[in-house]
Amino acid sequence: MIPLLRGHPRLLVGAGISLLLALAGLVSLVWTPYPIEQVVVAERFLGSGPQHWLGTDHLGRDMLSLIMSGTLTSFLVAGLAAGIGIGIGVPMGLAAALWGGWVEWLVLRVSDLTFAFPAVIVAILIATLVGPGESNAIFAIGIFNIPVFARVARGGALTLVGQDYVAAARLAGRNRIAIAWLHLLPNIGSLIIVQGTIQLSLGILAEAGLSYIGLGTQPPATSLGLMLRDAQSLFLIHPWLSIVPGLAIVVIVIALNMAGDGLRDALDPRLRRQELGHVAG
Amino acid sequence: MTLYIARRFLGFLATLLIAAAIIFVLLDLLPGDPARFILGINASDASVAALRTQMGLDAPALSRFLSWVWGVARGDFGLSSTQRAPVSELIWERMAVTLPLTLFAMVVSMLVGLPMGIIAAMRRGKAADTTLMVMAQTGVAVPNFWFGMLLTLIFAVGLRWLPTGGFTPWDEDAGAALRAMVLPGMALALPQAAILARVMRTALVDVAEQDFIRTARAKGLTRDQALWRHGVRNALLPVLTILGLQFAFLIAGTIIVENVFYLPGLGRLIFTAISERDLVLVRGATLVLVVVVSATMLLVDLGYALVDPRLRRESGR
Amino acid sequence: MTFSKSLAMGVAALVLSAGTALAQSTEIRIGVALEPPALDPTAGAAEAIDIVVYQNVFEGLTRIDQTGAVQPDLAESWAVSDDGLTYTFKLHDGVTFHDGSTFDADDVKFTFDRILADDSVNAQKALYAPISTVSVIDPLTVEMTLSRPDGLFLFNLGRGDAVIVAPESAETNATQPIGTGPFAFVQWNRGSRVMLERYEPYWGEKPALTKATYVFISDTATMTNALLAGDIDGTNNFAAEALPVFENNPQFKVLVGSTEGETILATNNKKSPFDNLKVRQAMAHALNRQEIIDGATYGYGVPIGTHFAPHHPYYLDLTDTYPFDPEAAKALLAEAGYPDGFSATLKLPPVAYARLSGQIIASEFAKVGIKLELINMEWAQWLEDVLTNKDFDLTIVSHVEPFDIGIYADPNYYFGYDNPEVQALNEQLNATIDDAERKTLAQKIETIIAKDAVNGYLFELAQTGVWNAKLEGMWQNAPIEGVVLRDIHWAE
Amino acid sequence: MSLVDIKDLRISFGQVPAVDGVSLAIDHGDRFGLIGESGSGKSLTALALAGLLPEGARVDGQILFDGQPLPANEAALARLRGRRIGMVFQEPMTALNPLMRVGDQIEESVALTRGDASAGAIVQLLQEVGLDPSHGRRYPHQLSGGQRQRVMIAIALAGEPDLMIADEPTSALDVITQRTVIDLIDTVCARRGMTLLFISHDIKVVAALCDHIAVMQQGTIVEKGTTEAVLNSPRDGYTRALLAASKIPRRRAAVITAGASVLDVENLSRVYRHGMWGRSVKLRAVDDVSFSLSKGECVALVGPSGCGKTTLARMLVGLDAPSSGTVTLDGEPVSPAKMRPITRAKMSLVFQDPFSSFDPRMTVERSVAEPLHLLRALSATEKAARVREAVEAVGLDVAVLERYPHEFSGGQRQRLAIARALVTRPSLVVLDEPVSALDVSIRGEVLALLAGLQEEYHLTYLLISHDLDLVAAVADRAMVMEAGRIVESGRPDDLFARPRHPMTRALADARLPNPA
Repeated sequence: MIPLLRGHPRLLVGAGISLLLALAGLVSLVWTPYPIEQVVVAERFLGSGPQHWLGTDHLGRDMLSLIMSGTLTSFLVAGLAAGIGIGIGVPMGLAAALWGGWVEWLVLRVSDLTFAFPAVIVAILIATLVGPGESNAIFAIGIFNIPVFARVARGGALTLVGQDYVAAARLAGRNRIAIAWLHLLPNIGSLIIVQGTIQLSLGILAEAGLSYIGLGTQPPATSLGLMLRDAQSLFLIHPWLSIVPGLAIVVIVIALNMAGDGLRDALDPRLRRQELGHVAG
Repeated sequence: MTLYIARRFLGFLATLLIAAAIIFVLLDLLPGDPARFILGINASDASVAALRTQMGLDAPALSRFLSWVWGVARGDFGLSSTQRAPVSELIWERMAVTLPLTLFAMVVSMLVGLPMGIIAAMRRGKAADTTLMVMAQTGVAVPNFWFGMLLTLIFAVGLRWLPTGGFTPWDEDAGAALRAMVLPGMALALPQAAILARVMRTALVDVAEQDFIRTARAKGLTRDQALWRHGVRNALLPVLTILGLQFAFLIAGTIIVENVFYLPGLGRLIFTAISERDLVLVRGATLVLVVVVSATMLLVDLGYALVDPRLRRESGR
Repeated sequence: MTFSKSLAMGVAALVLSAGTALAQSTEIRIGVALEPPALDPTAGAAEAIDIVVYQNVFEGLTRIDQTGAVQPDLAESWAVSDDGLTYTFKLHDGVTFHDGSTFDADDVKFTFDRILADDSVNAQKALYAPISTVSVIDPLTVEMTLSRPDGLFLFNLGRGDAVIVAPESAETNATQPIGTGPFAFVQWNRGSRVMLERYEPYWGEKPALTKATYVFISDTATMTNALLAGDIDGTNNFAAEALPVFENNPQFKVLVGSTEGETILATNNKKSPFDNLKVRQAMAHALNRQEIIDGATYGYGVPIGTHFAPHHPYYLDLTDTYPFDPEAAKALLAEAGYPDGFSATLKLPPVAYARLSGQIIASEFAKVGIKLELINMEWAQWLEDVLTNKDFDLTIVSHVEPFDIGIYADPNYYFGYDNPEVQALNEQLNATIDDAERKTLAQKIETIIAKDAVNGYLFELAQTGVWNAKLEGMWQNAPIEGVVLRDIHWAE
Repeated sequence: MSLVDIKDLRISFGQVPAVDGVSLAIDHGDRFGLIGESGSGKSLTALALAGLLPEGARVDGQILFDGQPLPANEAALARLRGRRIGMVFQEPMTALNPLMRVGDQIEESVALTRGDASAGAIVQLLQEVGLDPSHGRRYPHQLSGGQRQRVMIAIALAGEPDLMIADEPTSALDVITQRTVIDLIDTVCARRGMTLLFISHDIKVVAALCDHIAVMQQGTIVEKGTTEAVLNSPRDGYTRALLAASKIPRRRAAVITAGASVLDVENLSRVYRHGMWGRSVKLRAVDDVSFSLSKGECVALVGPSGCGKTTLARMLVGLDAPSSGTVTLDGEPVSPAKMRPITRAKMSLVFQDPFSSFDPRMTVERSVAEPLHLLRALSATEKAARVREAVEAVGLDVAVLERYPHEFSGGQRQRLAIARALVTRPSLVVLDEPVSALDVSIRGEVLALLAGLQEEYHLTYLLISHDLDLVAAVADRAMVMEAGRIVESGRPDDLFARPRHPMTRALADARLPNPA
């Protein structure tokens, strides 16, 4: 991996910041400066100071702890949603590329269907079925990720299905599933990772959107989106309360996108050369 | 070509039918009884039951689904239980806000995003490229309800150029209605413009390496002329697919922006209708939304075939 | 704090310098958080309906004034028989509905027959159950006989649920409200606004305003901007957390008043461990009312010790029955057999005061060992779980119906309190007319339900209105649901 | 004073010099050939002359065009390119704008140089390059490779250039189209008296067209001179090796054990259907083909591109299912669906493009061992032994097994492909254009390897190729295919000496004379 990083500053910076923030989130599982459920109304709206580096929120909770655990929830929601997208979308895409015909027609219709249901509508429907919460946001955003990964996987696989080594594998008696697992998946892996970082950043924004209309993470848990919503009405009185989570979201999303772009450049040349192949001369 | 259209249209209809079934089943499972919601805390169980039968909520599910679908085919979405008005009328009222808003946002995002992408690609690696792409990166990263708030504070509260929100119907005062579109439209357009700029740039950079660009330069065109005359049109193909997806993002985004600018849009209609358990209204509105998004994607696919002659003759996938 | 203060001032200054748009002297635009599902107050319980139409579009035989007292309205005067069972109402002459049809005794009979019918969808049907007959003596006289004396009868006739409707327009009132009030309905752009205009041939004293528009804005930050930008002239109930923006702003005036909303930590008395009195007493000791008020409503709200509105003459201050004392709470829990506490669920409806106080209470209870799991719900789901199925441990809700202590006499009401002594006292209270006697009875009930700690009595929901400084005539308190436009006018 | 005068040209990317001190001069009306293998820098030199080098290339030395140095600013350089130089590139499939009608692309070139873009000019250009005016309305994807290359030439001629640069214009075409395009360039340059710079890795093509030749190796010119001088008395060692490699050694006639037929094909055909129910168009890719191969034989399948030889090959190895007819190997049926692994292990296919026949993410060992998946009976150690044996049989060191495909040259990869084909010890090996993607110098080694393996393991080869010299040298028997049917078969020397079927005659006529 190291040569990969050296050549691409954007990847280094992007991945670095994202990992750092994700780490801060993970730490919050074990330790946060103050427990986030601890409400001390008397100490609310404190500016940044020795005890509370980032001050306190409208319920007196420590902002730094909230940001840490909020970052964790945002990453968790976006990560699992991307996981759903990959887990279901990629096999669909590969099946579409390998079997073609009505399988492909079905996969395309299913992805049209999932696109047609904007994530927010799905979130609203599920929220009323199961009740709002992280799991609801994960599921709603996850559904929206499925067609994205299906398209990427199908696109990538289509260019590879025509390659001779796939024909050679069929000649060696490999069935379609073995070919998908042994030959197609490893070769579209980098495409999936790059798309993964992008969907991760979109997932964090989507979670913020869902929290804004009250369907994402629910108190006492917190997420960056929820913090932003709670602070929105106090914008003119305590702007600090919405600037901190807002900036956190912007920094994470930019970092993830930079990591995604850097990864695409780092992996792309190798991907492009072997993909096209070229005749001597 | 007709084969291509026929296959895609068939797919479109199939998607709608399945979508209708999913919407119906999902909503039927919703907990919470619409009648209880209307009559509130102290109403007696008897009057709640009376209202339920009045609204026909006790008939078997399948017959309700079939009658609903048959009604929708005839344009009759049924009567909204909470608002006693035909659902189609309610939806049309709200569509008069959501559709123009989404189109306004699409146009703005194209006018801003595409040129940004083209210039960045033309000046690849130079200062203009990096600055534009940094702007695009931040544009994507800012949550649109936060950006909406900022826009309101500056242009509505501060400078008083535009209203903070609300909507006067088109027939009453088209000027005011248009002004009510500007800020929400901008808030919606920003992230989409940023995405468009990035996609356009990548597409144009890829196209610039194609052989036919080198042929164009060999004909006597400079690098920029070759890119402009031959590159841009070819780069529009991948951009076109993103436009189809963006419409789905935009429709979803409007629900959030409608809250920030208190617009009577389709999204909020669905949102309030669900919390009031107005199943008939939710079903109709969600289906309309699904139809609009699918129709756009169908149009984009057909547009794709129009732009790319290679798809025209064979039966495309 | 300094940075934020200056920002708020800065924005306010901006507003000043931009010069307030010259508000039309006889028009008003009022911001409201919730849009009504429909506009017929006799066929729906939502408070949002009354806010738009009560005493503006529709009128009842009597009406409730700013102090909560009963005033004559369509009924000019009335006579009550000695046994309190027969009421004869003298109706105003020359009154017309907005569609021009005349108002007379037949309309009154139609209205109450409709409320009492079997298939009636009136939300408060139970309140009017005592009415046995409604008979038309002559076009301007109506006689009603009760099955039993009812101390609140005249008050209940003044509620939104009992406004007089005409047979011709009753069915379409939900979308085309036709009443006798000073303002006629113009149009309703769903999701956006409702427009009313002055009804010129109004029988009573003509209001100052000629045009009133209710604008529906659910987001607090947006409401703040709309007020600052002058897109709306005021709002009857503004989120407390954002008040500082307007408190020291000469452009605006903040009206702080009380409502009939007793905010309680409703406890499921039929479910263990809440059926154990000691557990309920422990919980009462664990509640720090002042911290909840500061945190949830930013200090606006009056602590209450029982289920009664403080501004009401019958109110008894019982807040010190179980003062805030975590140690006592722990001791009581130990006595009750829960030395290391227990865990329970707290179901919260989608309103700010409930969601915020829920988090504060969870934190307070955690200190005495009671571990609460917060479950946030939509209204419809809350109604079904808590109201219909009684499937809950604890919940937080504000009962905004006026004078509703009677719910503690109903054993199958959602918090499941069954005390024969209270049921008897309540029976007696309803049957007495004499004010002094009613006061002592009411206070007896208040004391018992306080001692029994049936629910955690938190605070009386305050009403914090924000209006343009030049507006006058708005109600300070909210003894009944509604925003009455009758007395509102621009200062100059 | 020469038209083109390049003095000490140096082109480098970063520190790596791709062209290192090239000097050459081309006089007016001269036909100059530039020969070299891939990576020799010949294309870069041409691109530098036209100012079309990719970004990031550092150029030193001097290029004079008609006595003047190439203008620095882009606009002036573009005008010069348009008016004075015409270029034709190698890959016809991607050289034209897919979204524009070819007529419009020609018109753009005419308008740029002569100002008026009259319809007549375009029709005249189309006819000059042997295309029908109606082709002008078509899109690139509606034309064959050969037709597209003609459009490219029309575009190059539009500006009536003084110099025509042709960079490998025919290497992507099949032999018949190749010959027609070469003849076209020859007549056009003669008629217009244009100077020609022709770049190729194929000596026969350059010899047929050019008066002067320069040979490039690793970025430098190793030999320059008239065509006769360079071909008949090459001074430089590399040139001599190149010339020797282009003559394919004749193989000894195979000893055929009579009667034992390995593969039997009866009335095989494959039909593709286009369009919806009613108006479907039937395309008969393979039309009622029957033949059989006996053990140890090397049979060639020859024909122009699009004649169905690859479709036939895929059916023979059971990759595609035939519409009708049967294929049997040693008596066992062959078809993608019902075919026992043992039968499949008895045959294998070597692909044309060495770069796309190996999974980049798999080590050489796993790729070569993959066909052993068919022989479940073998134990792991037996399989490992087989893999080593196969790799050594193709003359490679066992150490290659741990490395990845992208670390090998084209020639080495083709050897590994052959090793993979042998690992299951098949009786029939189908070779689909095995050497056409390789540099001339390596072709000889690979062919020699194939011949050796055939003898050692009594393999039967079915060789698919459009290179008649290769077929004549290597194959015992050749079958000529046209539009899905086998039109003629027999010993290659007899076929090409006395062709009976018009297609065989066309193939024979398209052969370029062997230099010296």
